[in-house]
Amino acid sequence: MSVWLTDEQQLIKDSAERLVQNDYTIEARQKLIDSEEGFSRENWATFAELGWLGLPFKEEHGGFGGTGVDMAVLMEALGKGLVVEPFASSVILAGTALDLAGGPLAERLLPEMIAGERLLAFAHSEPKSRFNLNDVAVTAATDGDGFKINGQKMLVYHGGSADSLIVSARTSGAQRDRDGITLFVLDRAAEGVSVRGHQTVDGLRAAEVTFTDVRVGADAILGVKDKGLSIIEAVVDRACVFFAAEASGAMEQAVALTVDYTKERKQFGRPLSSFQALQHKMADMYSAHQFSRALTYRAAALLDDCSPAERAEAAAAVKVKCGQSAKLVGEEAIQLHGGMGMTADMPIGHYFKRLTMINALFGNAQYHLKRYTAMKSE
Amino acid sequence: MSVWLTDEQQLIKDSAERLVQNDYTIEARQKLIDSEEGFSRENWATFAELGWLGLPFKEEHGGFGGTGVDMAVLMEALGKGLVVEPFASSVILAGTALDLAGGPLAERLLPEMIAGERLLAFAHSEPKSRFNLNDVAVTAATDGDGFKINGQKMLVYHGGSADSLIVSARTSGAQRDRDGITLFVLDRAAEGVSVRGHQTVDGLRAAEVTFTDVRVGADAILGVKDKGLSIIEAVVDRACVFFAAEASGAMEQAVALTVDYTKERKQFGRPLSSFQALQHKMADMYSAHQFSRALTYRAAALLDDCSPAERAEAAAAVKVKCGQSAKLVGEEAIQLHGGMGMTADMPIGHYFKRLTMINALFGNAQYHLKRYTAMKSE
Amino acid sequence: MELVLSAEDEAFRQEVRAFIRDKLDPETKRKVELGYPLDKNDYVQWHKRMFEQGWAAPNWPVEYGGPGWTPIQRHIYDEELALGSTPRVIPFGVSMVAPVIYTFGSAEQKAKYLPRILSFDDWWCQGYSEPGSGSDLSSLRTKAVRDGDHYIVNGQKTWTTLAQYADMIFCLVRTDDSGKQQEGISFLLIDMKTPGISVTPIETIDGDVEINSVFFEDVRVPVENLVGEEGKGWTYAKFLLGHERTGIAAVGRSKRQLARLKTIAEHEVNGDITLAEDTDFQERVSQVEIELFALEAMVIGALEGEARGNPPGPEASILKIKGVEVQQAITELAVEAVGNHAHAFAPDTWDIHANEPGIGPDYAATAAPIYFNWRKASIYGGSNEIQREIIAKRVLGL
Amino acid sequence: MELVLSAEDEAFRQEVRAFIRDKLDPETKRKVELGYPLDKNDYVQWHKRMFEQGWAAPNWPVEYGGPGWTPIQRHIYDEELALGSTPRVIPFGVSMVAPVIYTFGSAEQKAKYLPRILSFDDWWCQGYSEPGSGSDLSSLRTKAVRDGDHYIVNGQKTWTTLAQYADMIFCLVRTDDSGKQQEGISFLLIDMKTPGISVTPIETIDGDVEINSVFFEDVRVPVENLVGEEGKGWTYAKFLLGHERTGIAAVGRSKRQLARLKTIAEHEVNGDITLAEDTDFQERVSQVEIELFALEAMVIGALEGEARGNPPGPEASILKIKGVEVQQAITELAVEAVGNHAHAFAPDTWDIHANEPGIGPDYAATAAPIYFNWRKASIYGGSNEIQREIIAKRVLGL
Repeated sequence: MSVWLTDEQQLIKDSAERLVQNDYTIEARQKLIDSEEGFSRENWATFAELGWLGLPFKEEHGGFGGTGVDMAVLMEALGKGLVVEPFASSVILAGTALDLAGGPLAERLLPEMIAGERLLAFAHSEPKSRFNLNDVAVTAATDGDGFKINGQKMLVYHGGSADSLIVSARTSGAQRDRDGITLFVLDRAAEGVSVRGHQTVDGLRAAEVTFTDVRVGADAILGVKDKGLSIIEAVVDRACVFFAAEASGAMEQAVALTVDYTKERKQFGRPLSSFQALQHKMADMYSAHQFSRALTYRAAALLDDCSPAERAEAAAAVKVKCGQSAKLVGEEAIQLHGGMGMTADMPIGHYFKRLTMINALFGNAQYHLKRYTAMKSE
Repeated sequence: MSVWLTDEQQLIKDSAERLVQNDYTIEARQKLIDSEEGFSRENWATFAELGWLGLPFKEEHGGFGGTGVDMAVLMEALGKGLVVEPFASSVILAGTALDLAGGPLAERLLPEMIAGERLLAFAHSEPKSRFNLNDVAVTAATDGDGFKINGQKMLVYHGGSADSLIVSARTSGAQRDRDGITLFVLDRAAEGVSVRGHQTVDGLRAAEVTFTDVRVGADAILGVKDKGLSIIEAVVDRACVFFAAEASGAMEQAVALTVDYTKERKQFGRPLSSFQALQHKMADMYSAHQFSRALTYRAAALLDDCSPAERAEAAAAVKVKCGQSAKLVGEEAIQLHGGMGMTADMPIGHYFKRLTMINALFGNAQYHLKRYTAMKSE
Repeated sequence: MELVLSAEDEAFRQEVRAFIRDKLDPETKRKVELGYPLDKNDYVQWHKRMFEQGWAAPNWPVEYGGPGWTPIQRHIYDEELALGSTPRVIPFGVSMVAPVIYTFGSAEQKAKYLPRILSFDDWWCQGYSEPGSGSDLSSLRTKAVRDGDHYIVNGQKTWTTLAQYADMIFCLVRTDDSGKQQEGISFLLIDMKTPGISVTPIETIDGDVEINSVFFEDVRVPVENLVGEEGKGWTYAKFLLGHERTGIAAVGRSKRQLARLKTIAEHEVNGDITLAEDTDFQERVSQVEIELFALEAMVIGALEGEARGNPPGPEASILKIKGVEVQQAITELAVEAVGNHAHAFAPDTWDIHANEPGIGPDYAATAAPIYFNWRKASIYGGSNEIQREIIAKRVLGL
Repeated sequence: MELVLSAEDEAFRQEVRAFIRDKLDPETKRKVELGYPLDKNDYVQWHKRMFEQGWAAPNWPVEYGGPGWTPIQRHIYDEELALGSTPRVIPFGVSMVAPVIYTFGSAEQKAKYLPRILSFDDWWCQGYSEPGSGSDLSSLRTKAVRDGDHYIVNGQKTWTTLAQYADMIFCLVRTDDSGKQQEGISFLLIDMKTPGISVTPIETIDGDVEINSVFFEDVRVPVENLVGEEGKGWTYAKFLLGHERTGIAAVGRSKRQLARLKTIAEHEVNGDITLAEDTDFQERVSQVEIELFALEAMVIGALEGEARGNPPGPEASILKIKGVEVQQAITELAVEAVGNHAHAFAPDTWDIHANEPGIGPDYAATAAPIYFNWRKASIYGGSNEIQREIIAKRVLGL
């Protein structure tokens, strides 16, 4: 009822949904999760062919100049299949950082990424930083013409597979100063970079990355020295909206799976779907998804042309609504699936887990409600 | 399931419930509300005869030395009938202040109140004080041997009918200092005391009371000069628990009325009570009441022997649980009564309104959640 | 997170805003701002101003006097009316009976009633609910028996808003008892001055007397007052329910109430700070604001769909539920915001010309009564439970 | 808001506390504290310690080996076990099948099984749920056909917790198809080593393999393993459901988890402050704490009632619902508390002797899996929906 697509957007949606429907059964996905890298390089090549990897980027960086809504459409479709490929890390996080910063590094690396030839990862969160984007303890000390990087990053999505890492490090100031954060581009294979990959509870891959006297030249700086935070904030705000779009796809699927399951499953001689108390719960799930979706698309439309303050406010609002909806839809979906919903063989649990972690990512609904409130009262 | 009474408590309960059942139909109550004073002096005399007015007080003050649980039992029973007599103002608020402070004023006034011959009121809240008990702008300036009181109090329950007022005023310090607040006992008829009575949305009476150069002697001080706050806090904490007991009675009745109504009322050819979605709501109402009641009685038992900190914590916890339960029970009761619940002729709306205002009184559930949290982290 | 409008729509918004600024009576505006009761004249005068402007019936086809606006413009208009503290549009004529008349009515009915609805020369009220019906509307029992060229109507309607001011009432009546409950219902237009009609006010829990019972005792209604076919009344009632689904979300009204809530918070002191600086309270305000943004996004989407020829179907029930949730949440926060001032009940002072000042600040006077009153919103117009039924059955296919 | 205990009860509490301090294996305790999986030996060893102390079966009558405690003492014991980070008591023997055996079983059954339950020489599991039954338990289809002095059992049980460790299983089986669904169910005790039984683990969404399917293929069970009368199994099952209603509230466990949550909050840094100093987060903790106090007050009341000969009836369903709500709320707050550390999934490191260190702080390792796992609590043992049905039907008479 709330989102009307252009023909181009409908094409993106159709092709992504088709891929998801064909290649993303829960069994197929589980095989990818259990594989070495946790995703399919073949799928990745397909993503590149379909032009998805360049969708949001400026044409000067080899992209297709897609809008915020274009991206939301794609992410929503991918969310329906709980796609595990490193789209978020390469495109939404690291790719966007490159695109926004621009310069020779972006011009060199983005086209390779867009072509599917280079995986990127975004190394920003730290063990003690929580969700404070300006809390950076990793240091990049001046060292001759270049820098020497030390410290640890965590939850670097697909850090184990990435060819290049975008790393935030403190080049000046105190640990939580807004100024003094600089973005660097490093080879994952660079000396002193140690990557410990791991699974995530929602079927993805991430890594702890430790830097021990990693030497880089000044040409490794992405954007402007000491001024990395504004890019990081833009990346994360945009990501919040696009993850909400992914959540929208996952919620849609969770509602549909629940409706289908309750229609099939009989208890006390009747389908579960005939019990009014459960019907009303499903109506609430439907509603939660619909409103989260509407707000997400509204924010996605705003992304193309807004001030940083408007962007931050919209992202926070979306995180609140999406997080609360994801929790309601995910938890009720499991509840209505009963014991079956607790088993790993049923698809629903995987949606529930992803929805839970999208809420948690970059701070949950409560965190962003507080953030939103603080912004409004400034 | 959760509260087991002694024989004496059962007697209190039975006699109060009998009175409520006989004399407190909604029509009878409405007549009292519409009367000059808003309550029945005859009922008041009965309360005195039954010994209720002296229940919580020390024997040295003419009371019966009842326990916190005794009081909860009585208040719960009165809550079932939404009793409008000035029990809270005379006994729970002003009476307790006298009892706790002691001294000649208590020895003189309490027996009269207990005998039903003197009504009391507690004048503490001010237009700008909100729920901060230490926020007192009314002044009592030294004036010869005595004091000169100036300023305004609000929401003085039954201030229009009271013979004596217990008034808090600032004798030293700044508006929100904890020290420097002194309690005075004034005649309502004293010169310079102006009382503007009004109805409350939940069927009670209260007053705005303005003091203009009201002169009192030092013998009007209740308790210790500058040290009134500890008594005020004790009075209000205890009142929070006893109002929660009243709310418990009102909730019990609201649940029962709703169950009865839905059994009678037919829609789509079936009683409303046969619809599962409504059944589950009533189960939640029942549960909310039960847990609020259990916590209230637990806190009431604590009141007899605890430190001020324990008392404050218990009162805050009760306000949280009671307020949230009252809101749920009240709102759902109206919802399940449908259009009929919105009409003043049906009893349920009156329960809803009283429950709403008990939540609001002295700060709602959210306020006390914050207060509780602050106390815990000290 | 403001809506991005086209330059044209933005210009339209400014035009509406200027109209309200110029034409709304300041005393009426003040009453609306304070939540004080309005008298009949406040409504009538404002409706007539809209009529003079040609803006009295945004939802009507141009041929009957509608202004020919786009769905978005209609939304902007509604929103500005609400933000501008105008008296609410009495919907029974312009939004409810009129679409039934111009869609199903006779040429004579159109000619007779539509102009007087447009000019607000007739105040209409709605005769749907009955004691005992409620959510199960089609169980109604008011009877209309044919007697020559009249129907004789007997029965009782209830929950009839502002019937005391009404010139006309549209009624669902039972003309046939024999078939299914929904069959045998007819749609009658009845002059309130017809002998045998009496109106009794019903006091609601907020102390208001806005709703009424309307009694019919051998009321003779000319057969030409039957709309459409006898026995098809249920169809028209359902058509009406489906009409203007997006308006029920009341986005504009909630925006104004939210703005008012923020003003209250700036005036209420809590220790060293105002309530506007109280993070805890403000987080609850933020939550409502975010819900309202989501609601608005959904409404705009539905309007865009309408403009594309895809009006919302039963899924619009979620607009009603969410709209009401937002409205009720705001009334509840208002009670919280005014603190101890929520308790006093002094309706005599709810008047800008009252002899006595109010008890406490004027913004606090009606906070609790409005909260009480607004509980009705999740009951009428299809209760929240009925809306969930619609979603479960007609959207999810359960 | 601590409970006020008699001096006697307080002394008892100290005695229990000392016992746990002296006898609980420190490695087991550490695993429980961290939410790491326990192995069979952790459970068995601890059960045997309780047995040696004479405290293995607080709920049993003294004649069969119970300690003769008051209801309050049993509550204190349960609470101290939980607060002391002991392995949870495996309830299937001591709390579930044993009361059925000593109430309805034969003298031989009592003599044979009760001592081995008490000493934990037999690990029992529960054969109730089946694929397709669920909340509608009595629709079960596992069949037991009489063949001389044996029953031949065929069918499948599922959701069988820790069946992989079990020596014995108690089963509801269908011995008669002809009557009402609840009739024709019998209660059988089956040795897990009997030929024809196979156990298959079921992976749950948290990655755990604690539950199982148990398959029966022509399993021969001696008729002396039938408890009570054939066809009366449903009565015994209901008796069992009514047993120990207060324990399901898990007050002690929630207290420990809440304490652990507070410890996590002290370790998690949020900018300049720890999460323990974050008012917003702490308010959510306070809310749960207050719910837990209310729950405890209700449980104590129910225990007092039991001591007075008034054990709780169907209204105890609210203890299950609230107990689960509290437990689930705590698991959710733990996920929030650990922030970004909630994402990593490295079960190989959930072992105090693991070769590799965990990803992130040890207290964070299982926060999300425990949250996922604990969704089961509102499903099993009568889902929250079933509990609401019980309240609606059997308490409110709807």
